[in-house]
Amino acid sequence: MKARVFVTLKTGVLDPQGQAVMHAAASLGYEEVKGVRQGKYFEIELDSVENAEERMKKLSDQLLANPIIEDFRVEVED
Amino acid sequence: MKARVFVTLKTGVLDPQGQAVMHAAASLGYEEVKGVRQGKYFEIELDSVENAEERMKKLSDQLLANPIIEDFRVEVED
Amino acid sequence: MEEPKITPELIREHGLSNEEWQRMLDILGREPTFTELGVISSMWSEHCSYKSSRIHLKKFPTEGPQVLQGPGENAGIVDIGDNLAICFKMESHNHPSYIEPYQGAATGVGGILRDVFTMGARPIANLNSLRFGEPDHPKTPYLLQGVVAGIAGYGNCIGVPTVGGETTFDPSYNGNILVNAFTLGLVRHDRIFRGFASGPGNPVIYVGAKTGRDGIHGATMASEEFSDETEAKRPTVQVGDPFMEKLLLEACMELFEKDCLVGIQDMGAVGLTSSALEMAERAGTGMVLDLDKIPVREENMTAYELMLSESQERMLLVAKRGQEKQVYDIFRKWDLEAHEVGRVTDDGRFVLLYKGEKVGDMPVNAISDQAPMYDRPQSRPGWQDEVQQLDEESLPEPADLGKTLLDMLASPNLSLDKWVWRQYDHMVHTNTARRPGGDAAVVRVKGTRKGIGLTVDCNPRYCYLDPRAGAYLAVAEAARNLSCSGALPLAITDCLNFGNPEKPEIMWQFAQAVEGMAEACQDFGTPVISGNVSFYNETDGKAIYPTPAVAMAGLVEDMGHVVGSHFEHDGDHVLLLGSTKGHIGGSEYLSFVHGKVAGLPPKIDTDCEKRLQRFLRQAAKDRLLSSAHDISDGGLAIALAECCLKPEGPGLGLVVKHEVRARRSDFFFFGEGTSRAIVSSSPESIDALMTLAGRLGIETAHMGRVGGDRLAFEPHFNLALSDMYQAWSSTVPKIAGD
Amino acid sequence: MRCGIVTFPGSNCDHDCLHVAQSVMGWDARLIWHKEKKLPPLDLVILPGGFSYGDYLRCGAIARFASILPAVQKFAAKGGLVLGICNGFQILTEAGMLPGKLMRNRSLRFICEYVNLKVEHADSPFTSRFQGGETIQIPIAHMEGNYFADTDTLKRLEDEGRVLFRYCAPDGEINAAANPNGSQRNIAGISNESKNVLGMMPHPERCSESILGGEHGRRLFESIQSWVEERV
Ligand SMILES: Nc1ncnc2c1ncn2[C@@H]1O[C@H](COP(=O)(O)OP(=O)(O)O)[C@@H](O)[C@H]1O
Ligand SMILES: [Mg+2]
Repeated sequence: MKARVFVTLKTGVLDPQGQAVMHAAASLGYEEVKGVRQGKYFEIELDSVENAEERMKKLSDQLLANPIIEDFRVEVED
Repeated sequence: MKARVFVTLKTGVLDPQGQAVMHAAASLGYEEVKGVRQGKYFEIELDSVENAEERMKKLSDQLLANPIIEDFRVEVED
Repeated sequence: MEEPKITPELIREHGLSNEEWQRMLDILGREPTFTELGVISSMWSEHCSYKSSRIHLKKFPTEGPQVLQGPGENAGIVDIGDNLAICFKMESHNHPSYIEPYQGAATGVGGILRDVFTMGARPIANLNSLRFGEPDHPKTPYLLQGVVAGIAGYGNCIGVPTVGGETTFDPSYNGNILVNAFTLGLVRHDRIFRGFASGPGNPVIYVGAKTGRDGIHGATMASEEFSDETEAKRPTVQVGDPFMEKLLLEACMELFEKDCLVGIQDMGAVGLTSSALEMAERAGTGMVLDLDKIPVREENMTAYELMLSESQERMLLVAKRGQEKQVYDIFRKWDLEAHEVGRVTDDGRFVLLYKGEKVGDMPVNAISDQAPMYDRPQSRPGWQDEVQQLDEESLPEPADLGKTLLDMLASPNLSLDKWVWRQYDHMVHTNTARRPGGDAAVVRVKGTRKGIGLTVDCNPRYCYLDPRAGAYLAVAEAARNLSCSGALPLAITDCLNFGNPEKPEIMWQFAQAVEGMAEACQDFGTPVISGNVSFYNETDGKAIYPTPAVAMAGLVEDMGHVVGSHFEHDGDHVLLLGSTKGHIGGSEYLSFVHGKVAGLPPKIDTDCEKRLQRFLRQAAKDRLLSSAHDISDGGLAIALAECCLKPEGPGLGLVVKHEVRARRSDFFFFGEGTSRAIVSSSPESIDALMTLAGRLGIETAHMGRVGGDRLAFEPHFNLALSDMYQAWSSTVPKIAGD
Repeated sequence: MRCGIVTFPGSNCDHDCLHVAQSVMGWDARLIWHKEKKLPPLDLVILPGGFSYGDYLRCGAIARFASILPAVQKFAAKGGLVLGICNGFQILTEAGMLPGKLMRNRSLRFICEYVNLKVEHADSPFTSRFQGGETIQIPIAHMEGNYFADTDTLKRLEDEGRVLFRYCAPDGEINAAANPNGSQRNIAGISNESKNVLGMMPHPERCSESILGGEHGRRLFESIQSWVEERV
């Protein structure tokens, strides 16, 4: 099994990294770029378990994301 | 328009962050976790342009990923 | 946008008492607008108005020939000669660091840096004082890791060395950690800037990061139901951007070299509100702000939010009309935003315009003149007498003092905290002559022979047992630490961390501590030039130990005089200075080995302490010392161990030839008296050193000669330095979970 | 001896390098703003340490697009000496002037401390004042110093004698315990093929004066000076 977890900053939370990337993109001539938010992306190899999705959600909440400033989304596939 | 870029470490490149996550997951009792690779995830707001996907691929290659150690994948949606 | 109606609930949610509300009505002569309610109530909050503490802080000595700027500005300033001055302040970021340790600590560092460079000073050193809960508390590893990484993340990135601090653990901080951050900067006398909005007509310029809804606090969450926002929870955690602040710092430094600036102030607590109001108030002027001009990061922000946002990395400046272009040019060079958002007026009013409406019109002076000030009731806690009792005889005497010494070395509060400061870049700027791990850090001042000694100290156990004595001793110890390194103490800044001031017992602790600190500052000639008060450090009705942290800066006239705290040369003579009385009350030994926090803190003979300190500085100046280390937490045995052990590994040993002169040997080794130090001196210098000691009336005892790889005090203990180092260096990484 | 030190937004060690160049070495040294497009006549360009662009995205990833970089590349191509220290090393790898990449430290923590380094080759412009095989002490201060390159690259670096510094034990032994950050083969500093470009994680400018507790770094600057002086 495989899980993918996307961790992103909550709306409204300052994202200095995303801003730096946006400015760099603009100065490289990518003027169409209007906003960048940088997040984290985890690819997780799993032994087959029941309620894998639920467990990965719990793991994300506990470990992968900082719930005070971040949201996350989990995808599990067999 | 919106683009999503996923940047992941190439196979064979050591991933200290992913390893740390894996160990932490194990010590929290997530024994099903067999491997973790940590990557980056960008959400990009775009003005509508032609060949957006191509341009975002070029941006990823130039800036968002370092081809020595990283691969990337781009998704563009309207 | 329609502003919400002022209701009794709204008033209460803004933390206003009836009397304060009435006062607000009197000042305005009408009901406030919603924005005005936010502005005035936040200026009258404890955090901004110091309403519970102001009356006490007046007791601090704040003047002296060396003081160029005392409390009242963003940071205080002290002369060091050569047309140079040092500017410093300490500030708490306790609550935010508990909520989100990384960002809380990081933005704490960012905030104190801005307070210093807004004065025109380039930051050259950071310190921090950290208090965590007990090591076994489930949150401690997470908080420790996050706070340290946050301080490192911000300080390292902006490139200011973090050269010292303290890290301790105690159950009293389980629910309320303390994160106190200190910054010291260097400034030329003719380049000191202050937060003045002078000269009606002058432009008010906003520089730095855009404004978001960061950190709009509790009471103000009331606004949520009135806004168009749909998202469920509004983030209030501020995220720091040290890169932005680095650019801001460099741009401001360039600006200070030009002749176009009238006044400048960072946007700290309550952001634009306090910086604008304070600048106008100091200058006796008024100000009009056009809030439509504020650069924003989020959509649909209200005037209320713009005024109260605590987004980081922003400054407000007032330029000379006609010279603005210089400001804009410099900020453009650094790729930063700068916008004229208002102007200085002469009518003493603070006027806020937004979307074609006047959303606020308040009298500047009245808001500060009429700010509430309370002399809150105090009473000595009923338990105070009881905790001061200690039946020393009932304490079992350890069978093996060598083992006790190893245990003590491995105790959370005495063990090596290199795990912490290894994460701080403590060498950038290439000035750090004495790195972390000694009594005081010393940074040189390039272009002169001088250096600055820095230390931060407080023993919260002493302050709990006797707040007045504890605060006094914190100042005395700081001065002793500086003297050991050869620096002359100049002035202090402080962070007064206490519980809920509305409780008479807490208020008593506070008042006592302030008095003790004031007296000590008088005695040691170190005025208070800045500081900060943090109240309400309580969880479930249980307050932290009173923790008045003291950070002191001192002057080293010649960097050639600096003395370190570890033994340096084989064959050097080792002297114990001062008398060892075996005082055990409040000691680390009593707490760690016997599990008791009881008794009274050690007594201090001020005259004797000052003589010792004078001796240490004179001996340093005469180059008679190879090392000097003060004896504090853990007593004589721990101090000896610290002379032998270096942060990077075992150093040089010592076989002590000396007798135990106390009722009990454990009290002798681990008792914590004041006015003591261990020094080492070369065979060529020892006679001169003894002569100097005789002249100043310093009690000395010869302890032996430096050498070997053991620390021995027969027949009590004889330990290999490698074993001691092992014990000493393993604990903090373990607590952190590494 | 003419030395230029590039200031990127977020450079922190530019003034430290300037201090060593001017006050310790007595060189004619100056700062060069990243927005410049040309270099003045120089013998040495230093890309200093710090956090260019906050080290956001990847260390050095944004700085490599600085306007000044093509000029630095041209300078190097003509044989000019380029020294990248810490963030400067990271920028050199991102810009492709040196192979490999500096990854997050194995411990995931920032590390600031003195380390032991083995000087592998004393025949480069940067190391002539050291003995080959000598152990020296220079501080590191970084979060991303974990050197990575593919096997072929590593082999080429070794074969061509381009690994100039390795983390080692006090006795000079190269082992895992002496590796602070997880770098492959304990690599702390490498040069380009023609040996005129050096990237290193340790900070020689931080130990070039006795008052700072170490002077080994100064020998690196002295090596550069004697190399340049021999050539004029
Ligand atoms: N305990 C204290 N001792 C001395 N001065 C203090 C103390 N607490 C606050 N001050 C002074 O009061 C003023 C306001 O402090 P503060 O609100 O923390 O400033 P800022 O808003 O710049 O962070 C400052 O000049 C500060 O130095
Ligand atoms: Mg301030």
